[in-house]
Amino acid sequence: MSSCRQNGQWTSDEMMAVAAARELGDGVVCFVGIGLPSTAANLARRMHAPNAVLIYESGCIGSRPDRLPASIGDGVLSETAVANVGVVEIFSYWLQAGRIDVGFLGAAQIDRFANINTTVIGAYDTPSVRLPGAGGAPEIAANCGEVIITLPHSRRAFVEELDFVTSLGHGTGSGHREQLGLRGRGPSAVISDLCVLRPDPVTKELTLTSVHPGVSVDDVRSATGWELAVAEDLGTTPPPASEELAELRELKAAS
Amino acid sequence: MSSCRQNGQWTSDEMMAVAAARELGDGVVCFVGIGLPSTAANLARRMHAPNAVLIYESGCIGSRPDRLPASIGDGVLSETAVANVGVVEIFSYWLQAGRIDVGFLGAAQIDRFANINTTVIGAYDTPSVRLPGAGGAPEIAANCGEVIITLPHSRRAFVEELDFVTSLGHGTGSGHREQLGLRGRGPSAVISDLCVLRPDPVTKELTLTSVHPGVSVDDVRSATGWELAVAEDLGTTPPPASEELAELRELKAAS
Amino acid sequence: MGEFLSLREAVARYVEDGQTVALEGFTHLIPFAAGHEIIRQGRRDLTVVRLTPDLIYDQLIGAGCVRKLIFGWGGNPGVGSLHRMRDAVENQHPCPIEVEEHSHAGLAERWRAGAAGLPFGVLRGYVGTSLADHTKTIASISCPFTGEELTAVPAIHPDVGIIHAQQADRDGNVMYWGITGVQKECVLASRHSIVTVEEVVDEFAVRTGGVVLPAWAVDAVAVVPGGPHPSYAHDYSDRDNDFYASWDPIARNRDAFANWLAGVTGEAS
Amino acid sequence: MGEFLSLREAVARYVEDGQTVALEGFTHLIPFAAGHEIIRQGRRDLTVVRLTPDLIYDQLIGAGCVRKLIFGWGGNPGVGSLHRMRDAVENQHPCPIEVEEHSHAGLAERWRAGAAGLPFGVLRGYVGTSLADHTKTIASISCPFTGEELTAVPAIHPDVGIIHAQQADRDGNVMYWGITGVQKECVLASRHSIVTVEEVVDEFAVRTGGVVLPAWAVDAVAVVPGGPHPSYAHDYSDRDNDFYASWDPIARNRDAFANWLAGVTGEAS
Repeated sequence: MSSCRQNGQWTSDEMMAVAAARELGDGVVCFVGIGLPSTAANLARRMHAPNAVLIYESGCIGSRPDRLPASIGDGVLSETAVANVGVVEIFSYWLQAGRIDVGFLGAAQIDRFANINTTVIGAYDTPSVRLPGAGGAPEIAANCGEVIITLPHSRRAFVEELDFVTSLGHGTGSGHREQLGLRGRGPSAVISDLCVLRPDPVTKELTLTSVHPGVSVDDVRSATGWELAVAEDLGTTPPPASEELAELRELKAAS
Repeated sequence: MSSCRQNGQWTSDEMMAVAAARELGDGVVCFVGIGLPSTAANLARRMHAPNAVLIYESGCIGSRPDRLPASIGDGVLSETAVANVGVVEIFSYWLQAGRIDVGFLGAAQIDRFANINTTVIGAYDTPSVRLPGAGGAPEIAANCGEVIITLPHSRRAFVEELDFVTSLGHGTGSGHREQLGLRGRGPSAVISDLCVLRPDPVTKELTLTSVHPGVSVDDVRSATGWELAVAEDLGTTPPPASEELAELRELKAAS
Repeated sequence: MGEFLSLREAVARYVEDGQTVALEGFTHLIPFAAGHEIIRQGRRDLTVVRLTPDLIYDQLIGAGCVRKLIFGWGGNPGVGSLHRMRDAVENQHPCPIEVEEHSHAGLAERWRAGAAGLPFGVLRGYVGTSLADHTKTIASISCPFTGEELTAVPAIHPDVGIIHAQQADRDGNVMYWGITGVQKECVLASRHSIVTVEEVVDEFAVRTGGVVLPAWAVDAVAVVPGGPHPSYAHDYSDRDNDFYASWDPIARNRDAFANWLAGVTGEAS
Repeated sequence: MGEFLSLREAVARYVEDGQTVALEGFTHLIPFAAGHEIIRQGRRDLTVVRLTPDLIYDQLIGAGCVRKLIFGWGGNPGVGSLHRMRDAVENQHPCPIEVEEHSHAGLAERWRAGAAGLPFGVLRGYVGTSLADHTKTIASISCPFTGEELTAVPAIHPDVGIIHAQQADRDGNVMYWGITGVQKECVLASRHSIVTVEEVVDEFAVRTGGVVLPAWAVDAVAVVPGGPHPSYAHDYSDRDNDFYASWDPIARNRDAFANWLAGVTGEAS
């Protein structure tokens, strides 16, 4: 993927961050993964969602960083938080108890039901690539009201079959989460640098619902490792507004 | 019981508090019940056990009150503590984990194996007297390294059979605690206003080991609801030293 | 959402007959004013939960609000019995109440499980005592790794949890300090929550051991200075030990209690 | 007992070959200096436990100290992989290591259970994932009251728990603040504990969110200013993000790592 489009007005990474940010409604309580989810969540908070509550697994509740945190344990998250608690408490009293509206996750690999692999490529005991592992993701994916996933699009990332399910999306499809007794509704959107995918309301299979400006359906298909379903009412993602871009760049510059 | 003895030099209540205080070794970590145990533990801390660590179930660790707390939630306990934690934590991380050397408890009724009743007199569903109940005592009795119990002596208090076992002492005797998997060793002494009783090393039955000055074995027997075992080497409790009395009275006067 | 309401509105909106209600505060920050408001609004058939019923539940029981009491230690600390509670248990006056009795450690674990969204908690507790013979909410559970037997207790999930805190800020965030008890668990385990506070401040000061509950985790905030009297609010008021002592003769006597109650409900005779 | 020792003495006294050792600190207050001392003392066959191995365990693994790794997320935060860990897992270099893999929530619950003296903890976790297929320390457990199925994990009880704190007082009490992680649980769950601190103070200042561990709950305190570098100590130092970035090429290359290691052990080539 080229990361420059539209005559250099914005990059595909910026489009991805802006599109992901737009998914976050105002006033929602959001458990934020580090990296792209944190960028998007903080952009949302500074744009259309000033009352979104950002929670980090480092125990920071209601953080309002004025720059992007370098890691999940950046001191700016605790300094600007409404409350700081320990890691045991953040996972049990806040995440597990079902208090979080939206989980915002990155991923290394994803399949058509938005299941996530961040553990290994290849066999578990003799992996070709050892990825970082689970971190907070499995329980974020299980226990938040809904989950937004954001990752760059490629055939290595959007795969037919995962070698390892680190975090459950919609499992094997319709009804699987309910059958397992999970209380969260699972992934509601996947935002890549090419497009937006949403689970089909019935089958839960990820469906292309919007392509970013300048991206064709074939671009998305050729970067996707499975036979991609396309929505009948396929749209085009509105390009980043100048305010969105300005805010995003300011956040990044401050970091 | 008269509460005045020895020509008014000290009362039997003072003797009880002093004798109980002497049970607490220096440097021990002690989980303190309110009332007489708290009086005795604070007296010990100001006499021979300056390094004793007093822990209250209100979450106060290492309190050093300069007056006797009026309740387990007296602000002086938290103000003078090394650390304050919540009630969930004090019971789980500190008491249950087996970190406490000595539990210091009061009681309404006790039997020959130092089991404690603070729940009901009579049938549970139609009690003749409804007592306050368990509070922190069952788990203090279960999980501390050893337990010291202090209560005034009478036939209503030292009974043949308890109507309700609120907190387990030595159960039905030798080996019972081990059989139940309890990790603490159970009661090591019962201090009343008449005497000191200690469990027989083999049978675990409470045995009269020391009478307070001016008290006869018959005095103790007539105030005890079971056939009392008396140690062969029965001693007499040393009377309160003037320093002990002065310190105790100063503590009480400050309250 | 940390909505500022009057205490009257907050209780009227969230507390209904037949519900499970908890007014917590471990000997400190006990929300007495909220309890009196429940009495004034004439709520009935409540299941009330507290580690230490203290005078606040003695008053609710005496006023006839309570059908069931879940508790750990029911005394007047440093004074003696809770006579309204005893009258209900021993003589079914003013109405019979069901009692579900635990230890403090067990109830704390039930609060923890409730706050954590688990159906049960686990502890080393109750072993060898008579409590499990009379309390159905005590069970045995085996460790799936070691086979060791432990004790399980069910989570508590009240309809309404009520606490008192020293301060709220203007956004409805709440802060309390001193002896912090099980209040966080009470608020988080409850379906709805009401927090009475001493005052509203622009910004919370730095406090060792201060606990902050974010506004979005609380339903209603009511400004009620002195709300915990005769309990106390650390750095705001002292415990009224004289009231605790004076409660004993009031609660011992049904007429004296009726007279006290009339003072609360405004129906003084 | 909060005994003041040099870091060298503390590690020599408490850390032995073959033990289970945890150096905790959730992205903040990571006790790097203590890790380097373990490397210098040549410990081998350690089972090491941490939520996020971070560079500190990459270094211990690369130095050949580790036989088994229990962890939740093994990356270089914001940079990429832990290449010494990957080389050990993928190529058994410098020695094979066993991996026991959990989620952060699961490991946090294992710490909680360890601190609480319980053999196991319970959570809503791992359901539908592949983790339980590969990790033996994940089991199912039923609620004895509702029948609901939940997940159980065993307690962690290291032989030695090591953390870094901002301050100790002269009695050996320890205080830390900022992001407080699972350090309290680590110290309380471990048979022995070592705390490195930035400095010794006469009295702790008032701090929102400050956690105090009493001296008697800690074995050894070692004064090691800058002990968490390249991690940080809130109010004392900033995270050295450049070092985290520069670690990537060092760890990718066995020779570059050997060179770095020689700098730690004082055997520079």
